[in-house]
Amino acid sequence: MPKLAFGGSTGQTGKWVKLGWPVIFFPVALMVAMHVYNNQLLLLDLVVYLILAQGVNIIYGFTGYLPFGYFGFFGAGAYGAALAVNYLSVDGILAVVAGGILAVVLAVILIPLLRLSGAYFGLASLAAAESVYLVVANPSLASITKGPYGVNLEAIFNPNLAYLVGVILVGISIAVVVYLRVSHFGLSLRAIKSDPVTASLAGVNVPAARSIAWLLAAALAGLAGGVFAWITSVFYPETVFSINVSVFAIVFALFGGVGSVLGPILGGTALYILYEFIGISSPQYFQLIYGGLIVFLTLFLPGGLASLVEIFRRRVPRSRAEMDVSQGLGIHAPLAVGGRSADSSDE
Amino acid sequence: MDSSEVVPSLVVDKLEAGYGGMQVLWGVDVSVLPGEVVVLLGANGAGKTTLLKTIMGLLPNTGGSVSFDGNRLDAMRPDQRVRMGISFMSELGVFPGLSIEENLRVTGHGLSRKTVTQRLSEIWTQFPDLFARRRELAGSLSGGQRKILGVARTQFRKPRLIVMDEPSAGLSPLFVSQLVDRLIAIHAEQRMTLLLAEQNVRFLRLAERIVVIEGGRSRFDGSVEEFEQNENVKDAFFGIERMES
Amino acid sequence: MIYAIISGLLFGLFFAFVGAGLNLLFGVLKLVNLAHGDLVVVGGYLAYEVSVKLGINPMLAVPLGVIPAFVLGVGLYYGTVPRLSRAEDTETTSLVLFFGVSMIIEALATILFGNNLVSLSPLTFGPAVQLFGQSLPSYWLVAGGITIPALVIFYLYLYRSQFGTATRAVMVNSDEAATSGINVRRISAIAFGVGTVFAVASGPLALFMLGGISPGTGIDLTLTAFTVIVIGSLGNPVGTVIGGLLYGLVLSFVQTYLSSWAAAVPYVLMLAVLLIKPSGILGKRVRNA
Amino acid sequence: MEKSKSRRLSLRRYSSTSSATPAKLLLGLGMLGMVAAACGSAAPAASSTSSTSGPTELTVGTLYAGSGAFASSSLPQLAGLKFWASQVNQSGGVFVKGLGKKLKVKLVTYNDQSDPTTAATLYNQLITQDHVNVLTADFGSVLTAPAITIAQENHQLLFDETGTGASFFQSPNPDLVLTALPTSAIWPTPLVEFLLAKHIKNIAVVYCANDFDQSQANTVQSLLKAGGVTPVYFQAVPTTTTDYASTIQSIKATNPGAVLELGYANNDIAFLNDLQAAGVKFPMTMTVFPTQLPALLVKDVGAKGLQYTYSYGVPPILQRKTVNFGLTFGQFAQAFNGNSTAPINFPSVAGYTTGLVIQDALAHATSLSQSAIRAGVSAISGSLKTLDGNFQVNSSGAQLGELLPLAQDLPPIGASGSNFQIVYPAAQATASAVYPAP
Amino acid sequence: MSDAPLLSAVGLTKNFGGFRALDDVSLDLYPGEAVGLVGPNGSGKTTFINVVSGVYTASAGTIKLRGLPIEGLPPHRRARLGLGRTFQVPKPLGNLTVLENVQVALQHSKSAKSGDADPLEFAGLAKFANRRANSLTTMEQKRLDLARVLALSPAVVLVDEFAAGLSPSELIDIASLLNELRGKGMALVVVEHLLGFLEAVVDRVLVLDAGREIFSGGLKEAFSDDKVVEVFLGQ
Repeated sequence: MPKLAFGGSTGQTGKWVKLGWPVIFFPVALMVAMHVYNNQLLLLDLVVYLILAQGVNIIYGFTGYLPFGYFGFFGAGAYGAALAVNYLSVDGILAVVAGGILAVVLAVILIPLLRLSGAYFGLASLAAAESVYLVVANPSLASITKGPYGVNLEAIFNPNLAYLVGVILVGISIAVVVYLRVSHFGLSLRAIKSDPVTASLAGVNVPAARSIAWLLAAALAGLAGGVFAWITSVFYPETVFSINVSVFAIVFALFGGVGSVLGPILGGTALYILYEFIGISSPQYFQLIYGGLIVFLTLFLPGGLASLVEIFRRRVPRSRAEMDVSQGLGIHAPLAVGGRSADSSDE
Repeated sequence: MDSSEVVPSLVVDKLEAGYGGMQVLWGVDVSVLPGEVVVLLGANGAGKTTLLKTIMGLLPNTGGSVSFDGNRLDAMRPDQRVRMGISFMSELGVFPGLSIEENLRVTGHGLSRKTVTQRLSEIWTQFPDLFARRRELAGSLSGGQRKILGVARTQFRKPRLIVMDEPSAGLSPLFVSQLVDRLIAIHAEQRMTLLLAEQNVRFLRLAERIVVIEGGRSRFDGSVEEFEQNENVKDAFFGIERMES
Repeated sequence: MIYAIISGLLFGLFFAFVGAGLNLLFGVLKLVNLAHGDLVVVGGYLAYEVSVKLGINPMLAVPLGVIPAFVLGVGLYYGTVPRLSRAEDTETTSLVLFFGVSMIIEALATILFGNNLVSLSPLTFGPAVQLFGQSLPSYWLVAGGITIPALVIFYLYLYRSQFGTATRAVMVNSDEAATSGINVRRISAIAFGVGTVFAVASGPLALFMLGGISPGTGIDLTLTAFTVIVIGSLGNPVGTVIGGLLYGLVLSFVQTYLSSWAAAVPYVLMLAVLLIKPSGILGKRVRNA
Repeated sequence: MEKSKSRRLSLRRYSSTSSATPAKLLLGLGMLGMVAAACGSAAPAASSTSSTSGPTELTVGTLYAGSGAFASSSLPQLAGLKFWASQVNQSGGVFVKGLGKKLKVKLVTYNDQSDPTTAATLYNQLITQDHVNVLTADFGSVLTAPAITIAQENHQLLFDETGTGASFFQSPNPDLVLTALPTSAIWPTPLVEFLLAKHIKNIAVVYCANDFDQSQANTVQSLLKAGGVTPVYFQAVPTTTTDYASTIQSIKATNPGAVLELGYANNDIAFLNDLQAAGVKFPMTMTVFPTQLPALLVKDVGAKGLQYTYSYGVPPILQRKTVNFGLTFGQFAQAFNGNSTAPINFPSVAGYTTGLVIQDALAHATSLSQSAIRAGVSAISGSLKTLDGNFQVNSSGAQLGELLPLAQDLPPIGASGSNFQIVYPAAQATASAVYPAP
Repeated sequence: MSDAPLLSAVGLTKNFGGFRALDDVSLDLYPGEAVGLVGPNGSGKTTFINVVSGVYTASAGTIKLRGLPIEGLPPHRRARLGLGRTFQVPKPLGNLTVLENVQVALQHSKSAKSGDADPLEFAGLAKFANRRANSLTTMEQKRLDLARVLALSPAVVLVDEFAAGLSPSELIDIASLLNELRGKGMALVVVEHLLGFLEAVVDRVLVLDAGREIFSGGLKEAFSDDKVVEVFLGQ
């Protein structure tokens, strides 16, 4: 029998354990990896993109907003860290925090974008990110941002610590997604994605919930940008405000499957390794593969790798819980592929 | 009505359909004989529009079949069904962004230029009020005039079957009566084969046979007299009438 | 000042040309073709090759490109859209999909042509021309001489041809169009083909108007084209021209008086229009989430 | 990643069994991937390391831009370095004083596609995975910048070939040596002297916003100010600029006596082309790259577009008389022509010069350690004279070298399409300037 | 019945451009009371529900819930304060399970108590708890709408054409279900075509035509009213 009880019940704790192990596991694996393989920059890139992929997962997977301009937060994070180091002389960890804060400030300014839908939002977010880039890179603001001449953070250079912080952030980003999978708030977000009107009539504060998801995603990107700035030390605006940052993060998330905890991590790791094989020496072939992959995924596997599991699971219902549900159904639940919503013309 | 010798124009058999994962029709049977006017009654949400959309091919059927003049339509695109000789008037009825003349011309898409010109002049004779305003956007017409334009469009291709979805939608009672009169006049003149979905009782004046659907299933099929006598069905759908009488 | 106005109008016409196909596709299919700018770049490379390898006038790439571009567009339509329409959130999914297509085109362009900037001499069409008391690059006249007839053809196609009327019917309501006897798929495929032809045909001009092209030019062009059609109202073909001219003038004046901010013009304009009047200058309905 | 594996893996997370098994599997998979990636990236690298007692070859690691904005300069620079390596190897290798023997030179190269982010990863690869003995940078400041901190962090000496951005050399840095050029900040000194000597007023400067061009622009501005002149137009444009039409109109409105456009090759080409397209002529037009990449500029701008314009005098236009190490320019031009398909231009000279600096430094180095190599560099600083002139570095790694004279393209046009002659200072001049341009 | 109305709508007006869909409609609703909203298509019944529930903002008029003005509040605030509604065409959270559909509302309910009846049980959907809402039939989805509303522990429930298409036995079920809600002190606004059903549920009706109130009173009286008869039969 279904129980509607909430809060602190055993079911919730069990879910945390069941979904939460990657929060610890992946950071540990990444720490081990550093001792096996010592081109730290490559590993750091992986760490940064895993955080970003989870960020995309939060905003796209849970609310349906596709943030092409996600790199704006990443760049804001990197520059937030740089400004904090150059003007406040903070240490690396505080610089990363400053990066996160600047990204959140930017996200607050951009909250009105959430009024737009679909393609409008995607392209407007891209325009917003490009605008931020052009402000940062503008020679007339060189006295503040160093404009197009790039910034130098040699003063706090400490790749080992930066990597550690990055790895912890991977853990945090996974934890955020696990939280969204388990919590009331996550349920509200999924309700909004399914039907915002119904959700609001069920008591969900739609604008607030969307904004919080947006700020969470921005904060993660900002923190990732801060870590990137810390370990890269010398960078230019176009290094951090690059649409490639969004591309990688979105493709990683899509490939693994948005809305899930593991999807973006596994998708990101798999594709990043592929990138190391092909991408560095001939990025154009890699771009070709990415492009092809995107086309294939959107047309044939919109749920990413994670949906393969779903499909498999539907064919072979094994666990006891599954049996309970499927008993007496008559019809199997249809796949998520269809779904034009019921036409309103009958009203 | 003895239909054993007449080949039905339209046969809808155990039709199932819906939107994405949601099934709306759970087995609907409707048939229309040549020259017959069938009014499809059903409340909001009963599945009338879904049924008509499925007949026209705008929605795929997941079960059952649709046949027209003995041909199965299930695999055909909407425009192919139109070319078979079915005309459809949706609730919208017109293209608001196109002029009245363009609305009619576009209905003749695929016909030869000569035929289009000829039909157009026929329509102008039949609907002189439209001719006067032919350059205006359909969006500038009043609700009642739009319906007239919609009716004119159904006439354009000289179809063998006309399917109409709630022509009364958005019309005030006065215009509804005018529209019914106009349809009756056209029918008297040229014996349309018509399947018309409605919930407005005024259209019963036009009906030769009534089909009732509810909850995505057909529930009643019979003449107007049989409908009048079936208290159960009438009760469920026209409580208001009963109260009044 | 006069120079800035002439420059603005000509660039405006050029961007209207670039945006026309994108807007047509949005009108008919309700999707934003993110690969649109890349198709423009393909046209540019075609002109470059025609000029360098064959040694003929690069503008001959326009007639040469028409048929292949049409076929490419129709192929792209049938390869993607029918399957795409089954997706849950068609609009966002199509955005991702065509982003993938954009990457494929960009990658292929890089493989074939390298990622260097490719340009042709601005003197290809002769020395500067004296007009209105200004000394103007000769390619500006070529640009005017191509964009104006092209936009007129675009208008005639939509408003004077049978296909055009059918296309506009599909724009208004595709179900209504289907039940009027129009093969919506075929009309959509043709619209995709025509949109692609306009994209590719504007490419040779891009080679001159932008001072050169590289594979990465595509995404910037898409954004600029989107800005132009957002200003003029999405799905409204006439609005594209107004949006283009307005954009061109703003760009030209910012370039003249505030040059370091010129690159931000498309983005800031797009944001301003989307947040203040999302329906565009000619739009009536507001389109919010 | 194998699909079957991932399917089983992810499936586990939906069942309620313990997470130990997937964890192990994933760890294994992850490690596998990392190691595979390491092998994959390291595959083209050389296998030798500097830690073994008796090295048999000297590995020199460098990056090049096979495509993108800097390819036109980076590829000839690499060709110059390769030319040096083949010359040295023909003579049995490079002599290392501390080892008392010659080592064959092996180049390890990666393509960064003109992208600084990719370059950062690849510099790291050269240092941490390939353990190269000598590290040299790619062309220009933008692609050199990422190498500087990475080299410093790893205490790897970086031979900076052409990254002359002034910001690199602001503090003492034992791990940096600029080889082929003086820092860009001192480039325009003779140029400004010329402007002041000719009493040219209304000077307009448009420069690209990057370290290389901005440092020149700033020098121009401050030297002019010292001479009592304020530019009438002084604007930065993005380095990606390819359309100068409206900029030219704005400059024209100031009625300038001289226009300096400081950019990279693509910018110079676009600027000179747009001048012609708009039918505008200034009394003096100066750009940076016509003398560095003469063939490219002649091809894209045309002989007519270059006529009477000014540029910096660098090799091959500028030929140093006193060479005490390596080939003279004449010898280089002859040998290089037979050896490589790359054009003879300034970057190829720079690549070759870098090789010479490395070679001479090693001849004075007591071992192959990075500090010993740096000591070798100090030993030769001030005494080495190559076809690129004096080599002299200070404590921050900056090359003081020699000032770059001013050159102008004067008739008659030769077969090459341009004929740049040194016009200032008088001591080096081979012709006299034509001002204003006819 | 207490003296203070649970819901008090005064002078509600809604314009769409130049079209007035709702024109100066008022309604007071007391605990345990049920009012039927009747009128031909397009008379403004659903607009009334949309304005009260906050899907549309009123062009004029005030709405009070338990004396608290709510006309300026967004829909979710109204829902949390205890205003629930169902839809003519059901609007489930299609990608969520039936259970989750109800949980969404439950977590935002200000007054839900542990002793409350399980809304799924109440709506007869308990056996479908783990199914995706999309896979339910239209009728089941209507029940789900109701279950989601009940999870809010609402004071007022707006029921938009719930009975259309139900079989007679289902009608009886739903009618007794709604009456049970009244028994708990909830107040109902019921939009319905089926008079038989209305008879079983409501105390009085409000008849709308062209956005205007033309009658208010008992159901039987309504159909001896000339204006009402004219509107419905056009004679």
